[in-house]
Amino acid sequence: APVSAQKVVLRVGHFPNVTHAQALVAHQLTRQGRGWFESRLGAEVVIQWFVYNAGPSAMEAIFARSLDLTYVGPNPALNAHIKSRGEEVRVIAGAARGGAALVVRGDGTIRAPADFRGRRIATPQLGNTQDVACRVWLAAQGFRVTQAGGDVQVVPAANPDHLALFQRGDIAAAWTVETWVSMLEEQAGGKVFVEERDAITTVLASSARFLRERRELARRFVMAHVELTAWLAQNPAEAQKLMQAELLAETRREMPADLLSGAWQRLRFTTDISRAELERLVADAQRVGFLPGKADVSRLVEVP
Amino acid sequence: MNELHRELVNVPPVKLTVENVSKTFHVRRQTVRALENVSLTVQEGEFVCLVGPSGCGKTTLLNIIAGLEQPDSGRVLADGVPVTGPGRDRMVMFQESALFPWLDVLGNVMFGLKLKPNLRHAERREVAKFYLQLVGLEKFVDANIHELSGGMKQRVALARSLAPNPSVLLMDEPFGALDALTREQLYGDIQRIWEKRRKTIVFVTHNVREAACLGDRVMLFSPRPGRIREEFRVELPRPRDINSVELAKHTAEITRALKQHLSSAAEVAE
Amino acid sequence: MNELHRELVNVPPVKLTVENVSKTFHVRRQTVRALENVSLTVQEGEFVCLVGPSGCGKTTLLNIIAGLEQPDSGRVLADGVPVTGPGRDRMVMFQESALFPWLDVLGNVMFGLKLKPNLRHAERREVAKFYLQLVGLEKFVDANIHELSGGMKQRVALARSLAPNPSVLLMDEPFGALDALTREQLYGDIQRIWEKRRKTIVFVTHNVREAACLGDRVMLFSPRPGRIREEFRVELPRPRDINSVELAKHTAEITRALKQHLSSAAEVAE
Amino acid sequence: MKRIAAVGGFFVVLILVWEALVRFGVWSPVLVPSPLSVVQYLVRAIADGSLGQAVLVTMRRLLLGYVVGVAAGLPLGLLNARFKFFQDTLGLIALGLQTLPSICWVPLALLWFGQTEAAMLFVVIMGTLWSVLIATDTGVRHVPPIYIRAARTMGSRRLHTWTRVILPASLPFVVSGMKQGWAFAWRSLMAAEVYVTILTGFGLGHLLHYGRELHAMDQVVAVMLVIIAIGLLADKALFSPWERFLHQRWGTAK
Amino acid sequence: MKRIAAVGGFFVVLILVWEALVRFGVWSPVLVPSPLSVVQYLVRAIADGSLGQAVLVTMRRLLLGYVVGVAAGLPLGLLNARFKFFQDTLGLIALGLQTLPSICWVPLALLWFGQTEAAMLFVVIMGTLWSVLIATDTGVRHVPPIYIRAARTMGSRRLHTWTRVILPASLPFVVSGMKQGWAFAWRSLMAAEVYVTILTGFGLGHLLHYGRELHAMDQVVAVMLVIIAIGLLADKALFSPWERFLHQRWGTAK
Ligand SMILES: Nc1ncnc2c1ncn2[C@@H]1O[C@H](COP(=O)(O)OP(=O)(O)OP(=O)(O)O)[C@@H](O)[C@H]1O
Ligand SMILES: Nc1ncnc2c1ncn2[C@@H]1O[C@H](COP(=O)(O)OP(=O)(O)OP(=O)(O)O)[C@@H](O)[C@H]1O
Ligand SMILES: [Mg+2]
Ligand SMILES: [Mg+2]
Repeated sequence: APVSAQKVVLRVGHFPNVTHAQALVAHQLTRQGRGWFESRLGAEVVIQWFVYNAGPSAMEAIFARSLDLTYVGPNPALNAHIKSRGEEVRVIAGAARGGAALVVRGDGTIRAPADFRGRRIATPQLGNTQDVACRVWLAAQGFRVTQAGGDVQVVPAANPDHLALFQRGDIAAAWTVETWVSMLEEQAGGKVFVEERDAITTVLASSARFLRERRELARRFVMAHVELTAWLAQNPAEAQKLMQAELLAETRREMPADLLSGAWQRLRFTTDISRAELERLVADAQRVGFLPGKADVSRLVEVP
Repeated sequence: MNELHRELVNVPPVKLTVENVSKTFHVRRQTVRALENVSLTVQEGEFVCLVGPSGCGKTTLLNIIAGLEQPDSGRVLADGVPVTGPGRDRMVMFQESALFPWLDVLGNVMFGLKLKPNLRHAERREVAKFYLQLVGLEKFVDANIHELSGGMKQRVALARSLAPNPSVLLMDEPFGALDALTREQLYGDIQRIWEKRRKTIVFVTHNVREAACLGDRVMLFSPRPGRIREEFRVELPRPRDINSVELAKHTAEITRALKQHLSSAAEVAE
Repeated sequence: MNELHRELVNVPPVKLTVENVSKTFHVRRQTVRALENVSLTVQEGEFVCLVGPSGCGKTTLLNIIAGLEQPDSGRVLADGVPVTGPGRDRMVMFQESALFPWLDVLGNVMFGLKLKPNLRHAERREVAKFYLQLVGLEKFVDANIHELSGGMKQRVALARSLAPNPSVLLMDEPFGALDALTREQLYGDIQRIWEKRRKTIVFVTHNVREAACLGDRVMLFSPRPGRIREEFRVELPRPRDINSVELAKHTAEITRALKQHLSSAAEVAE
Repeated sequence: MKRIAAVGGFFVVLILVWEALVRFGVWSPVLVPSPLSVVQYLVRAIADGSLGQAVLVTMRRLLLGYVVGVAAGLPLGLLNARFKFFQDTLGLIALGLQTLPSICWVPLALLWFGQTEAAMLFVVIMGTLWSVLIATDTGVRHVPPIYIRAARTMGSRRLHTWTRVILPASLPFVVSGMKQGWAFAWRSLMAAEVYVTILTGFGLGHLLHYGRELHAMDQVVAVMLVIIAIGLLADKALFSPWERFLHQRWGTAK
Repeated sequence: MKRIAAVGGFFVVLILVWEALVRFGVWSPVLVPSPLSVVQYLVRAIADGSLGQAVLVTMRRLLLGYVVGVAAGLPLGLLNARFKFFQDTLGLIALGLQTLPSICWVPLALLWFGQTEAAMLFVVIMGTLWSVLIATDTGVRHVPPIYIRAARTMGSRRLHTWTRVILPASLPFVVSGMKQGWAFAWRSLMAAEVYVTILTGFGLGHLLHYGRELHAMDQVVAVMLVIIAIGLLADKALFSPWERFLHQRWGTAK
């Protein structure tokens, strides 16, 4: 729709994932003409939603100045922050925790961590939150893992492909995130082997420029986001319905309600964020070789 | 050495008989009568030249003698035996482009020899070198074809045709694309080689002087339909010089006849 | 029509003077003395032929006269004016390949005319067609170059050289790649055109008979270093027939001289 | 006539056998779509405009990028052929970048231009430019010097010689370079469309990609057919006229 | 000597200016990596073996698929040239599939073969096969009939004529078709590696893709350089000998 000169356009990104529940709900409400953010930010603000399927492309969009805010995993955000020497990206709020797990095949090939030697583990994407977590965990078990090989092969593959790979036995396990964790359990007999219930899964990130130039707007957006997060916790049924509609619109595939509610159990929606936690993630990423040795994250978290 | 020896001695030349040969081509509903009732006898060891303007069927006749094409009617006999297909006893030498560019000079001359059984590799090399020496190219054994001048190319082609030791040599305007100086040299060479190796030769050209210089007999062709119109016997001593005054007289005589036939053919056509 | 008329009348022929011209080529540390102190005078409207074996510097001399190359020393005068670069008063006709394949016949002949100002397009077409008619190709105005036979190509090249109405025509073995019959026709044509349009012509060839047939004078070149060795005046009536007996005599005389110079050159070299 | 019938028969039988194999379950429809379903998808996609839209988006990208690539490649190729220094520097770079599959530019293009048309154009240009540049350079080098001398004696100088002699004389090379550039551009655009989502328009590559995501093999095969058809048509429309001209004028083989 | 110095100087200055632009923040390091960081990445990736591993995986796929493609394309091309029926059916299919960017086969290949080497090989083969087939066909059609007649008079027949005359005579076409096939195969393999994850090995395309995912532009540019180097080397190793042979024997232009 054409936008008149006085209006402020806010460009917000997210993924079509349950872990981006706030965005899914708000996007759906925008579609229905009763926008959550619109109603709280004022009539002059227009929200444009953009759907990305992975963190890096959302971050690229921020680099390319075509996005102001986005829901994203913490690792892509801090990766982008560090690679741009702290110039481009900020984390302005938390969004979701938990929901990620290492799921192994139910056929009993993996009983102990040592059984992973020589096997393949799928992760959603190289360098994303689950991928780093997986590599860190493997390193803690004493395995050597590189980008292209190692004692255990970590295979970044698109989430939708995991199920088929898992069923065919091409991978022994997958370190992934809801709803795929539930899907692997229900449809492929997978068993959760490791679960990090408190790990940060989604954050709200902003372009540094947006924060600089429209700090007040950013602050009000975060407030609305906090409000929305609280609403989610109180209205899970309605939220799930809205999400289901939104996922159908974006992926053209029906998300089964039981899958959604199963995933919901493992997720915790909270806006807490602490620099210490993010610094630990940075250290993890450094340990697995995705970040250079010297990284300054003092400016990463900036709550407006 | 026995096989090799047999390769290098002269084979007895062969008598060719062309009996009432006709040939018609059909191209896109057009019919071209390339040859009509052509008869011709070439004696053993004779050098016969066919002269005529472009398109009169000289190449067609040569191809039929070679066995590369079949006549519609009539037949060709080599020493009384009907010709049914190409054979190593009748080698053809084409215009320039028939040498194989992917082989070097030796490879080209060896090509036909390799298809002869009961010769060892070393013997084949020796035969090939013998003929390359005969045409004066012993130093260019390893040269690539495109590096040779036009005249050298035709020398290689000549060596290639001679190498399988055929009794008949069929030459289709072999010097057509060469310049005058080179051609003069080759006239000398071909006469020398012919005297030495005694082949039956049918030589196609549309250069009357060339025909008079080389042939024992010159057969005059005229086109549409292709027919032999007249025959001239050239009885000058050999080797003949292309620039000699007597040759010029013969040439003038044949040219006159040629022009007359052409104009009468043109009249018929009108 | 005034401009057009001026285009089609004969321009007065020009006298060429070559004075002590020398030229050396340096290729990869080798030095080739292509021309050494060559002097030559060509009278207005004279037809001079340069004959000599390959590599004796004939093309080099022609290029220097054309202004396409500069001599190391000496100079060339056209009607007393020093030549400094190519000019439309001295047109060059090369061997076969110099016609432009991306233009049709008319386009090729028009190429030079388009570079002449103060002519209108229609006038240019008329001039081009006039010359195509002169060489007997009026029916092939729209033909593509590759569709022409070798002889027709050289006719187009001749028309292209004549079209800008130069006073000097420089011809570098224009018939070298043609067959004998075609060549004979062209000998007739070039003599006819020369008589009509009266140009000063320098004609390079290594065919002695050709030189004797066409030239008022024949200059004999010998190579390494390139020099004019001897000069023959041919005083036969025109048009001359390439097959005539008197011509054969002149040819034999020049050939003898040529062979002698070549062998003496060879001796010097040894 | 008989030949056409035989060939037609062959293709009809081929399609019938294929349909039968799918229908009787020898081939699973998830692995191979039936010809009928492919046709049905095509009809649907044409009717609802999604196919037309995608074709439009893809062709716009391709043609625009290609024109820019050729327009830049030609003069750069001429410069390369004319000046030693260009040849030693730009020529060397061109040689390297020509061997680089232009899909490799995608990450940088996305960063530099964002997920926009410009990124796609950049990839298409990189596919075209170097082939055209190198072909022009080679073509100019292969112009027989005698053409230039002939032109000079007729009074042609500098710019006239370049535009009226050297450029047309190198046309056979230039056209074949343009053809190669087209093939590379077409391939890289398809790859780029499949690989990245561009916010400003969905092309044929996206349709193909979505077909895969939705396990809609009929869509995948139908889009492949459309891509083939466009490739053949483009060849006919863009290069056949040039090649016919070359064939007529130069007498080069078709 | 002077020329080499000038060219060397040009490239040194180019790199220094680039480094300076990044270092002084004119170009952001997320958009353009500094030359130094590219070199550092290369050193690291060579040291930890990941680059060598990726090159190996990619080259294995490429060479294997290419060899299969050529081995199938040559005889099919000969059949095409020999039999009218093949030409009317297979020839037509080949013409269509040659214009299809072989990346379009990826969705089907993944379904048919899973995320395995076989899928990659299939894509490479589809890139090679049709070019080689069509070039062989064209080459055979362009063999001057006089070669065949000359061979026949010397006693060459059937198979001997095919292997010793027709095939070598069409070599210039075959080699250029093989070259085109190589270019297409190389491009499609890169695109496929970037686009899909294959469980059995990570190639250069994956490294490039990962570079993008990690916003590691030094990795992206370094992998691009490696891809260029491999492209140039492959050209040298695979085609230069043939082209030198053709150049020597045929006297065709280099
Ligand atoms: N394979 C063919 N198919 C159709 N027509 C042919 C074929 N070969 C020859 N002709 C026709 O037959 C006639 C005689 O051709 P041929 O090649 O024998 O002439 P020629 O005397 O050798 O001419 P040239 O001196 O030009 O070589 C010509 O009109 C030619 O067009
Ligand atoms: N551009 C050049 N660079 C180097 N050497 C040259 C050049 N042009 C001619 N030459 C040399 O100068 C000598 C004379 O050459 P030129 O072309 O004038 O001979 P020519 O008499 O025309 O020979 P031909 O009859 O073969 O045409 C030859 O030895 C040739 O190698
Ligand atoms: Mg003939
Ligand atoms: Mg010369």
